[in-house]
Order: sequence, then structure tokens, then C-alpha cells
Amino acid sequence: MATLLAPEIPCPGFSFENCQRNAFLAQKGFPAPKATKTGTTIVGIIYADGVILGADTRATENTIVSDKNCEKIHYLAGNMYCCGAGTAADTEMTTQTVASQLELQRLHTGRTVPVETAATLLKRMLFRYQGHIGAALVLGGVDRTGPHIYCIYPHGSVDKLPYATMGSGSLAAMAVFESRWKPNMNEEEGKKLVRDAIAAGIFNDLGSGSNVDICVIRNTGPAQYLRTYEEANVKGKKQGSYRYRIGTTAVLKQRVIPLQVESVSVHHVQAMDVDPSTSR
Amino acid sequence: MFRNQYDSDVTVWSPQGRLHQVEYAMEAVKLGSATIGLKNKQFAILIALKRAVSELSAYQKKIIPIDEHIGISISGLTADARMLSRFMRTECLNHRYSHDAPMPVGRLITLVGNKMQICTQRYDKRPLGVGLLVAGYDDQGPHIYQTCPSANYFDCRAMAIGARSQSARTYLEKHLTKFVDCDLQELVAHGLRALRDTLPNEVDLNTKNVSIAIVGPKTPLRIVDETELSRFLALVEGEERRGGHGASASATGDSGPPVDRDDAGDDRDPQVAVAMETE
Amino acid sequence: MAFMGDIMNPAPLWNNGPSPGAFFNFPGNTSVVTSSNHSVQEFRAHSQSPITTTTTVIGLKYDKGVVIAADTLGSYGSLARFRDCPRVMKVNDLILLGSGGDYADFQYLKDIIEQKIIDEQCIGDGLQLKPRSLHCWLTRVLYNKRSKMDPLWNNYVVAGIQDGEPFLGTVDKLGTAYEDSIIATGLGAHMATPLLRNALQAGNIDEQSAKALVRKCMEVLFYRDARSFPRYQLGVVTADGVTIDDVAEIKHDWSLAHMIKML
Amino acid sequence: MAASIINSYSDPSSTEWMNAPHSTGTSIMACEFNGGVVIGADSRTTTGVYIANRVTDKLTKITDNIYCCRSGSAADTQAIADIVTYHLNFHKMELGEEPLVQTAASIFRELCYNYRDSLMAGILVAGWDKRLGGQIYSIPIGGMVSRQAVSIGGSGSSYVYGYVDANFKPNMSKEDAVKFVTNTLTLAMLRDGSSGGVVRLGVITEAGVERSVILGDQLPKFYEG
Amino acid sequence: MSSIGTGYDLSASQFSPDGRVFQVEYAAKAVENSGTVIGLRGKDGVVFAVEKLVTSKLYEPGANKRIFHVDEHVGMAVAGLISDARQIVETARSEASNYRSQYGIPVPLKYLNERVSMYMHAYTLYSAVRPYGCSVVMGTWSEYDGPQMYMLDPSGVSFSYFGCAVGKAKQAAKTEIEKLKLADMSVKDLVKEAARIIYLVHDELKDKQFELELSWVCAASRGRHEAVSRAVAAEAEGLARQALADIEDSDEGDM
Amino acid sequence: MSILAYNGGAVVAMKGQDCVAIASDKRYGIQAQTISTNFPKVYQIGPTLFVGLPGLATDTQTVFQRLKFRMNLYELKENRIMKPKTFSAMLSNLLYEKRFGPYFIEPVVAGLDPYDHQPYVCNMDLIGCPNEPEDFVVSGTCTEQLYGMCEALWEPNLKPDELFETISQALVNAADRDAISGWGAVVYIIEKDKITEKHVKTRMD
Repeated sequence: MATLLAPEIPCPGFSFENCQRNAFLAQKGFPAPKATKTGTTIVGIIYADGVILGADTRATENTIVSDKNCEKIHYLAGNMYCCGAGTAADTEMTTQTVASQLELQRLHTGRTVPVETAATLLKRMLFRYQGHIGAALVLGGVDRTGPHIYCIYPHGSVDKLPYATMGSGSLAAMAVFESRWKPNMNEEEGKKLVRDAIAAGIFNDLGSGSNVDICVIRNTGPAQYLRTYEEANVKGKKQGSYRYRIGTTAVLKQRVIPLQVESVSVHHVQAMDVDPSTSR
Repeated sequence: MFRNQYDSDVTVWSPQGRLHQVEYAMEAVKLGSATIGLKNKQFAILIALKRAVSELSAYQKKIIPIDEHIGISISGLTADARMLSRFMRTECLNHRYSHDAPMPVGRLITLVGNKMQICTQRYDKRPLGVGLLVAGYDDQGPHIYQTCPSANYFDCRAMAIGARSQSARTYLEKHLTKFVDCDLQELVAHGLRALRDTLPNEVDLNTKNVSIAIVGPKTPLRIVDETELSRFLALVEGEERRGGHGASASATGDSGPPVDRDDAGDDRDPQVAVAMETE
Repeated sequence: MAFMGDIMNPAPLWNNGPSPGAFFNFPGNTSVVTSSNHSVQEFRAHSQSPITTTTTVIGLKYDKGVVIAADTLGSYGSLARFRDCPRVMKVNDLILLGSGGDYADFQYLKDIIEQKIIDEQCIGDGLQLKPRSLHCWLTRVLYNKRSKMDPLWNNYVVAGIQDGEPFLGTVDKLGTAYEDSIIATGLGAHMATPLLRNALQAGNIDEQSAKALVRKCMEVLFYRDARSFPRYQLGVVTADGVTIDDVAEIKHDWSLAHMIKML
Repeated sequence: MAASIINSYSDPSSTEWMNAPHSTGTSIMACEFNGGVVIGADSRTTTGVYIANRVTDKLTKITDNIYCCRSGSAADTQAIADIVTYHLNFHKMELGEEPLVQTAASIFRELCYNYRDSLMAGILVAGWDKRLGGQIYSIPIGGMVSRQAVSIGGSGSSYVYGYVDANFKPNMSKEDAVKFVTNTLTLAMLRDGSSGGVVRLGVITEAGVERSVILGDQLPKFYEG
Repeated sequence: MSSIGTGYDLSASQFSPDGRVFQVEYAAKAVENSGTVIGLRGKDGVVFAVEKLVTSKLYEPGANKRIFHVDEHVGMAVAGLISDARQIVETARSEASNYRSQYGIPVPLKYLNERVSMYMHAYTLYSAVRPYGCSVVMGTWSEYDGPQMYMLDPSGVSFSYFGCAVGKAKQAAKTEIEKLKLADMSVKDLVKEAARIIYLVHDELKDKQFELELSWVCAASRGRHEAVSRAVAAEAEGLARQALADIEDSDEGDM
Repeated sequence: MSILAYNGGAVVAMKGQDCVAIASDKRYGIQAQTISTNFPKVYQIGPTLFVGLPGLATDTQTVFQRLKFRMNLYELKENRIMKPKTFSAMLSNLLYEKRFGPYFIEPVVAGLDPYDHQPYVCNMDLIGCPNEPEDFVVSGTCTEQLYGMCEALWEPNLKPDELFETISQALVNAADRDAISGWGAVVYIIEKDKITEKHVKTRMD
């Protein structure tokens, strides 16, 4: 029994056990469906005191909006965040994986991990999968060498720039940057610029939409994640209600399973002392 | 019956340089009932006298709408007119389809003229025996055009064609200068007076035998309905009719075959002799 | 010249010379050279792709007129082959026309439009082709061509004054047409449109700011469009008529390059 | 060529720039002179017709005295350069002295040849070592290697072979070599839509590297008819 | 005209026993009946003048023109049946248009003239059609070729002219034209002469009203054919009336 | 045709006030042929935790088995009940592991947090990208219709009874316009003290 169960214990890395079956199905005329893409506008800039990242919040499955308010700015470490465009699951998992590696690295070295390290980890990972992991990333963060913005493409190439855009709305956003970005902007100017770049994507690119998320990472002090910095599109308030009268639905049979409610008391335990550098 | 050896065919020139077949076709116009076109600064109108073929028949339609901005009234062979109106309608539609704009009136007339000319030069065709008065409105304002079987056409300030139309023309010429600045009501009244001059004494204008079409700025071509028509007719009702000299004079003009008249008087129909006058 | 077919319907390249009687086309006769005569045409290969291409055209309506701009590069694939391909043309005193896409197709249609204007001048009735009419006509022509599976590989932008009001419209190679107060084709549709829309939302635009805005767009496109070129034409049409400025040079700023740390 | 023409325009509203591989359709160059080598590159990175990066640095440091100029897939060339850098620095520690340019070229060649089916990389390795002075090794797609006194690469190079052949002279002065490289790259950038932006230069001599940039609006002027 | 009425004059495809094609001659007769048209070729351009007879007051003044544009650079004045003439104008325009579309340059008048002549001539060959009842005068001016002018007859014959006249009073007009030193004259003077001649030859007894149409194609108009500007035309017409009055005065004086 | 629509089926879950509901149709077919009308795609996997696995039926069952296994292992190791959010993460990882050879299911998770009784809904694409909205999630062959129904019908703070009507009507009416789902439906209303299972009458064609 143990031998039967052993393979069920998850082993790290990808599993390819369904590939043969799926290839067979594809051959029979059932191609693998497409995964959720984040059409996306994501941007990052360097400003006087650090970096600002921005993202829209629409996720699409073909033309269907599958998530109206998804999070595209992912946490990597206290001093860096990463915006993701492309296949949603890939950006999610890639950043999660790298975030944990960075945390381990931080614990291992006891230092703030440089942004360069994250960029290297990401590009190595993406290059290894030769573009099959569809993650296009804008990585932004600060370390002791200053603020950094990296643009990481699905095939594993990296550009290091003062301002970067990615995703289907990248052209619209870049147009805003190219016409208005200048070095050493203050935070307000920076946020306004990022907001406008994302808005350009939201309003001009159909793959991008909903709200503007912004994350400000200052050279000093903690990262400030401004989830829903601006609700660019508000749904009209419902004037009426389509509430059905109780009893509308014809029920054939019914069963009630009562649950034993246990009273649970929660004791808060003092959190372990963690290196304060994480909170940068 | 006038006859010579040079009038058998449209492809034959007479030694005087005339085309008798074309001239005969011009006569056909005079067989139709009279119709009048005139304009002021804004509007172009057509007024036509309708005839009933017999007591049992309805009054023949004289005014044919071509497009929102163009209408024609006809005198002569109705069947030929239908062919032309169909052509004009097609051209107007095509122009709207390809240019999203109404066909300029003058350009339509040019096309009609060129189409009609072909029939005056070929052995296997005959000239179209119909004259048209075209009222239209375009960017350059209102227009009245006259077309002839000779394929000639004229940009007019006012015009009358058809049976006994000389009297009407006399009226129009007399009042020509007033048209430009008068309002629509007066314009129609002038037209109706001119038309009445073509009538024999025992006949008068009524809602059955008169047809009016109006076109102008922001006024798509409309053929006036009976209520409005009677309002217009009321404008000239009771006025004293001018002497019927026109009526009697042209009575000869529209009956019987054309004679080679030495028409020098004021009282003649417009120059029809194709070869003689070529304007 | 009927033996060579007309411009919309060329005769086969060689048809053993002129056929007897084909020198004249008597009116009323159907033309001796009709397309049904050249069966060769049925099997003609149609152009499936543009060859010498031009990129973005930008058009912007402002309170009293329309500005239109396009660079002058004719690309041959990625080769920047022809650097003097003007593609903003004056049609008449009311209309400017800009074209992006295959340059040969543009030249072909340009000739036809110019002849159309000459024809109109010959009529001499003082009427001028108006932008909406040209826009409509282009739509018909392009849709017709694409229905023959032989599209004219262009995007056209028609700018003009229609009955005193500014007019701006576009047609693509499929005959899809629309009017808007801002239009950008090619990569400009992705990059210039957002900038133009933003500026438009900010309020009324006068001629000076319209020109400045279009210049800014040309600059951004020069930075980001791999088929762009720093020399461009800028045309303005107002009620006073049509002007096309001399070919101007985009001012570009590359100070950014110094900010990239080089190892 | 035909295929790329289609892609470049077939559908202006298409989003091919979203999916097209990220590549440096490039103009790169290296040229020997009497004291070392001059390397140069344009700064354009394209995906389709969209310029994803207009100020790219395609001159990548391998050791203090060895650089490479990259053309082809950005991801592939960056990865190769990373690997070679790692190798060579390790080797340098083993040797206790600066590695030879030839050694660097060999590693590049090895990688490019072994993975020739999965890589798209055309690389110029240039540098200075005390054994042979300034040297240039060209490693085109396919993984061959050849030492050249002057070498050009990338999509823009096809437009300037004639210019290079006509104007290269052995043992030029540094100034002449820099001028020559600048002119060549400018000419290539003017003709190749996939190249453009600024000219990035590096002069590698015994003393190390000296980097500079000539901005897009300060490039030499040529006939532009 | 001895053969008139013998039956050999009924078809364009028939010769008379004395070797004439009467139908063509009869067609030319139609031209003789129309208002006079003159064309003058000076050193720097060509001037057209037309005596347009107005047969009804009801016609729009200035409309129903007899001078046409064939292309930007070619003008055409017509005499004879106007409806026939319009067909010739159309033909000439399409020839000019085809030439431009195939060769990319404006059609040379020499070539255009040949094409239109051939076209008119074709209508003198068959019994199924009749010859055109019109004559046309075409003119142009260009930097390289200078002024050129041709007149085409219903027979399809055409010649190049320095000065030509056709219509009712062509003889009188020709006499007047022959007095001029055309090759040395500029269009500015020619316009005045043209107006004078038309006024002179107009027969007030037969035709009451007429309008004078004037156009030119010359160096001053940059090789474009255009109506003579209102001011210049008015001046020319004023001078013409003056000249006419002077003659009448002197005539009376003579009497 | 998409393999996801091979067997047909639809699942929807909604948040209410202190309650959540999850519903699924009961059809099992092979393309247009209906095999069974008693094949719910929703499974109870914890006391107040349900998962819906519409998609290819074989993967529905396989994934459920694997989830159950991992769930048991977790509870054995940790000796506590799994929170819905944790469960989602586990499911997401399970699916992403097969990134390059995925299971053909797009799961829906619905439940109450066993500790603070907060409602939770989540859906994923077939490679495990989680989506945790504030209102409702849908999945299966009539996603388009369900999105439309839910956007119109759902409103905040629905009581369990109201939630039942809303979710039932959304599913029933959406499935009416989908040929390969329907044939009966089952709805679970999850409250902290009870779970109500209701089988709803639908068209059977």
C-alpha cells in the first residue's frame, strides 16, 4: 500500500503525466483549452526616491472578463514587488516561487536581497522553460544600490530601464511615458504619471480594464501597496432589484445536514522575531 | 403633310444642315400638356397641367420625383420620359451610394444630354420624343433646366414647355425680374397664372388638373397634396384672366404636323430647329 | 487607348496587339475590350501582401480644422529603402488625404483621385468634391477591391472641411470606414491614439496645440516604431484652404541612453 | 524576406508584437586598430515592428578585457553571455591571470554549436589579451568561429558590407577606428528598420575598456535621399 | 451642288458620281448656322472667343457655355450642334484622361488632336451613323512647346492654325483675323482683338441677343485653360463696343 | 470543440450573508448524448467546504480523489480542519503541477471558514490561477450565460433563503440556454450550523 501511495506524495516540479493523454486528445480534435490570460497593462518607473509600479486589474479568458479585480502586482520581498502579464497562473506561480526563494536567501544571508538577485532568479527560471511559461514581468525594487526597474520577457531576456511597460496595453502606456517621463520626478508626479499610463491601457486596450493598482517602493521606509488606487471604472448603480420571491424555485427534495458548532477560542501567540529588514 | 427626301432618318443631314427627324421629335413635345418651371432665390418649383385621356381615365401624372432634391415634369411621350426618369433615378442613387451626397443637378443634366445625343446619331435609334423641365436644389441653390429631344439642354430662370406654352412664356418673360426676390407663395402664384394663360377659356385650373412640386433648402422635393394645392389655387382664384391671345395663337402650334413656318414673331415656341440654332 | 483597358480593369499584359475595331469605342456600344474578353484575368494572381510599405498616419480634428501628419519613409520589409515617399496629398481646397500601407497602391489610387479632380475642374460648375464624398467613394473602392480578393493594401485618412465643419475619416483595406475626431493608423493606432484621446478629453484644441500634439505623437512613434523615420509631412486643412508644410525633421531626445548603466 | 514583409504590415491592428519573440534585430560591429579593438552596436530591441527598448546595451561585458556584441534572440544571447561570464571568471581564478580572447570565443562557440538547434544567436567576441593584442572572433548562427580583423553582424550588417570592405584599413589609429565604426553603424541603422537609436561604443585596449555613447541626434550625417 | 437631290446624298457611306460625300458637306452646313467661334494663337498663348446667341430671355445668363475644359491644360471652343459637340468634349476628355493615366503626363495636343480627329472621322464612314454636326477648336500652351491650336471639322479633318474662325460669320472674322500679326501678339492684346472681332461680325438684325465668351490658355495662366477673368473680359468688351460705335459713327459720317 | 465541453456541466457558487451557496447541474453526457442525469459535479470535502469540478468527467473524478487524499494527509499531519483558502492554494498547486499537461477541469471552491465562519468562494482556470471575488464564481459549459445571470441577479447580503432562490434561478436559467448542461440541479446552502441540500426541478431536455 505504501508503494502505491508513495507516488501520490507530491514531488516538486512539474508533472508531465497527463501530457501523453492530452496529446492524444488533441490529435482526436480536442485541443487543450487556453488558460486565463491577463491582457494587462503593467508599468514601472524610477522616481526621485524609489520606484513606482502600476497595473490594471482585468483578467480575461479569450473575450470573457474572468476577473474584474485581480491583483497583478505580486509581492516578492519587502523591498521589491513584481507586476505580471501573460498567463495568469504562470505569473502567479513564478512570482510565488521566486518570492519564497528570496525569503530563504534573506534568511540565509540575513541581508536585504538585492533586486538584481530577483531579476536573475526570474530570468533563469523563464529561460529554462524557453518561453513556455508565459510570464512577462516588470520587476521593481530598491536596495542599497538604489532603485531598479527590470523588464523580464517570457523567453528570459531582461532589460534594465528607468521606465518600463508590459502586456497588451504596453504601447498605450509607453506612449504616455515617452511623452512625459523625466528623471527625478517627485512622488506625486510619479504616481500621476503611472496612473495615467495605466489609464491609457485601461481605456485604449481591450485586454486591460477595471481599476488602477499602484505600489510605491521608497528608498526609505516600507513599500506602500495602494490596492485600487483609483477605481477607473465604476459600474452604474443598480436602480432596481431582481430578487426572486422565496419559493419561486421548485424543489424536488431537500435534506438538511446539521453541523456541530464547536466553540473555538483563538490565542494570539507572539510572532517570532524576524529580521526587521523585511519591512523595508 | 410636309415631306421631303431628307427626313426619313436621323442619320441624314438635309442640304441646309438640318436634321428633320430631330425637328419632328421636337414637335412631339408640343403635343403634351403645358408645364412650367420657375425659381426664386431658394426654391425651384414645377407646375404642370394634367390631362385625362378620356372621361373614364385618371389624370396623367406629369411630375416625376427623381431624388430628394430633383424632380422633373414632362411633356411629350410619357414612355420616353419614364425611360429617362429611370436613368436619372439610377444615376442619382449611384451618386449617393458612391459619394454619400446628392447628385449636383447640372451634372445629372449633362449625363442626360449625352445619353439623349446618342439617339440622334444612330440609324437604329430615334430621338426621344420628350421634353423635360427639371427642378432641383443643390449647393449652388435652386435650378430649372429644360431638356429637348435634340439632346440640347438649357439652364433657365423660368421656362414653360408643352401645348400652348408660348402664352406662359410670354407671362414669364414679362415678370422675369420679380421671381428672384418673391416668396414661395408668390412664386407659385406666378406659376399658376402662367399656366392658366395656356388654357382655353372654358377650362380653369383646379385641384384635379394641376400638379405642383417644390424643392428647396432643407425642403426635400414634394408634390403638393390636395389641401395645399387648393390653398395655392386660391391665391389666383378670381383674378381676371388675361386675354386668351396666347391660347388661340398657339392653338395652331400644337395641332397638326409641323409646318415649315417662317416664325419671326414673338409668339413662337422656343427655337426647336436643331440645325438652325445651335445654342 | 481602349485596347489597353481602363485603369480599373487593365487588359492582359499582352493580347497579341490591338484587335481590329478596338480603336474606337462608339458610345452606346459595349466596349470591345471587356473584362470577359480576357479570361486570363480570372486566373491572375492577386497581391497577397504589401511590398513597399509606409507606416502611421495621424489625423486630429481641432476647433477650426484638421491636422494630418505622416513620415516619408517607404520600407521594403525592414529595409529603410525610400526616404522620400510623401503620402499626404492635397486633393482640392477642401481635402487632404493621407495614406499608410503599400505605397504602390497609394500611387495608383492617387492618380485616380487626381484625375477625378481634373474631371471635376473640367466640368467647371464651381462645385468641389467634399471630404465626406471622397471618404464614401474610397470606402466603395476599397470594399470593392477586397471583394475581388485583391485589396488595395492601405489605410486612408481623409481630412477636410465639410460644409464649414472639420471632417476626419478613415478607411482600411477591407473597406471598414469610420469618422472620428482623432485617427491614427498602423502602430500609431496603439501608441498615438491614447495620447490624442487624452488631449482631446482635456478640452478644446486650437491649431497651435493641435500641431504640437501631432508633432509629439510623431516623436513618440519615432522612438517606438521600427518602420518610422524622423522626417515627416504635416498638413492642415481649414476653411481657408489646404496647406502642407515642407518636410520637417523630428527633434529627438536620447538622453535616456546615458541612464542605462553600462558595464 | 517575404515573410517578414507580410508580418510587418499584414494587419495593422494585429497584436503580433505581443507574441513575437523578443529579438535584437541589430547592427553590431567590431574592428581592430593598432592598440586594441573598437566594438559598437545600435540600441534597438524589437518585437515585430514595436521597439520594446530603444536604449538597449548590446555590448556585454565578459571579463575586464573581453566583451561580446549580441545579435539574435535577446534571451538566448543574454543567457549565453551569463554562462560564458561565469565560466571565464571561474577559469580566470583557476589560471590566476586574465583569460585569452580566444578562450572566450571557444566557450561561446562550444555553446552555440552544441545548442545550435535551440539557440538563435550571432555573437562577436572582441577583446584584448597580452598574447595577441586586440582580437575579434565572429560566431554566427550555427556555431562556427572565425577570427576577423573587422567584423559586422546582425540584420543591419547586410547593408554595409560594401562600406566596410571599402573603408577598412589595417592598423588604423584609435580615432580612425572609432570614426569608422560609428559611420558603419550609422549607415546600417539608417537603412535597417530593425536597427536604430543610439550608437554604443567600447574601446578595448590593454588599459581596459572605455565606453561611450553617440546619441541618436548626434550621429554623423549622410545622404538621405 | 448639282448632285443635290439625286439620291447620292442620303448616306455618309455613299459617294456621289462626282466623287463627293454629300452628307459630310451637309453636316458642315450645320456648323455654318451657328454663332461664330474664333481661336487666336499668339506668342504666349491661345485665346478663344465665342459669340453665344441667346434665343430666350428665360435662359440663365452666363450658362449654357460653348467653351469647355478638356483637361487642365486644354481648352475647346465649339461651333455647330451643341449636343453633338458635348459628345466630342466627352471623347476628348476621356482621351486626355486615359493618356494621363497611362503615361503620367498631360496629353500633348498634337496627339489629342489626332485621336479626336480619328474619332470624328470614324463617323463619316458608315451609313449607320451620321457625321458630327460640329466643329471644334482646341488649344493649349506649355513651357516647352509654346502655344498650339487645332481646328477639327465634321469630316475629321484637322489643321493647326494661328488664327481660325468658324460659324455664321467666319468669312468676316477671317478677314479681320488676317489683318493681325498673330505671332507677335500677346494674349492680353489678343483678348481685346477677339472681343472686337466677335462684336464686329455679330449680325444684330438676324440675332438680337448674344453673350461673349472668352477663355485663354497661356503663360500667365501657368498653362491652365481658364475663363478670362471678369475684369479683363469687361475691359475687352468695353473696348469692342467702343470700336463698334466708332465704326458706326464714321459710317454715318461717310454717309 | 473544447475538451472542457466534452461531458458538459455547470457549477456556480455565491456568497451571501454569513452563508455561501454552491450549485451544479446533474447531467453527465458524452458530447450530445446524455448518459446519466445523476452526476453532480459538486463534492463536500470538509464540514463547511465544497468543491465543484466541472470539465472532463474523468478528470473530475481523478482530481477529486487526489484532493481527498491530500486533504486527509493534511488533516492527519496537522490535526486541524483545512480552511477554504488553504484548500484553494492546495488545489491551485495540484493543478499548476500539471502546467504542461493539465487536467481538463476548471474548479470552483465554496465554503465557510471553519474558524471565523467567513464565506469564501473561488474559481480557477485549468492550470490553477485562483480568482477570489467578493460576489460569485462560475464555471463549466454555460459560463457566458451564468456570468450574465449572476451579474444581474446577485446582490450583497443575501440571506440563505434568498441566496438559494438567486443561485437556483441563475443556474436553471443559464442551463436552459446550454444544450449540454442541465437535466436536474443540486444546490447546497452552507451556513455555520447547517448545510441544506436541495434538488431543484428543471427541464429535462
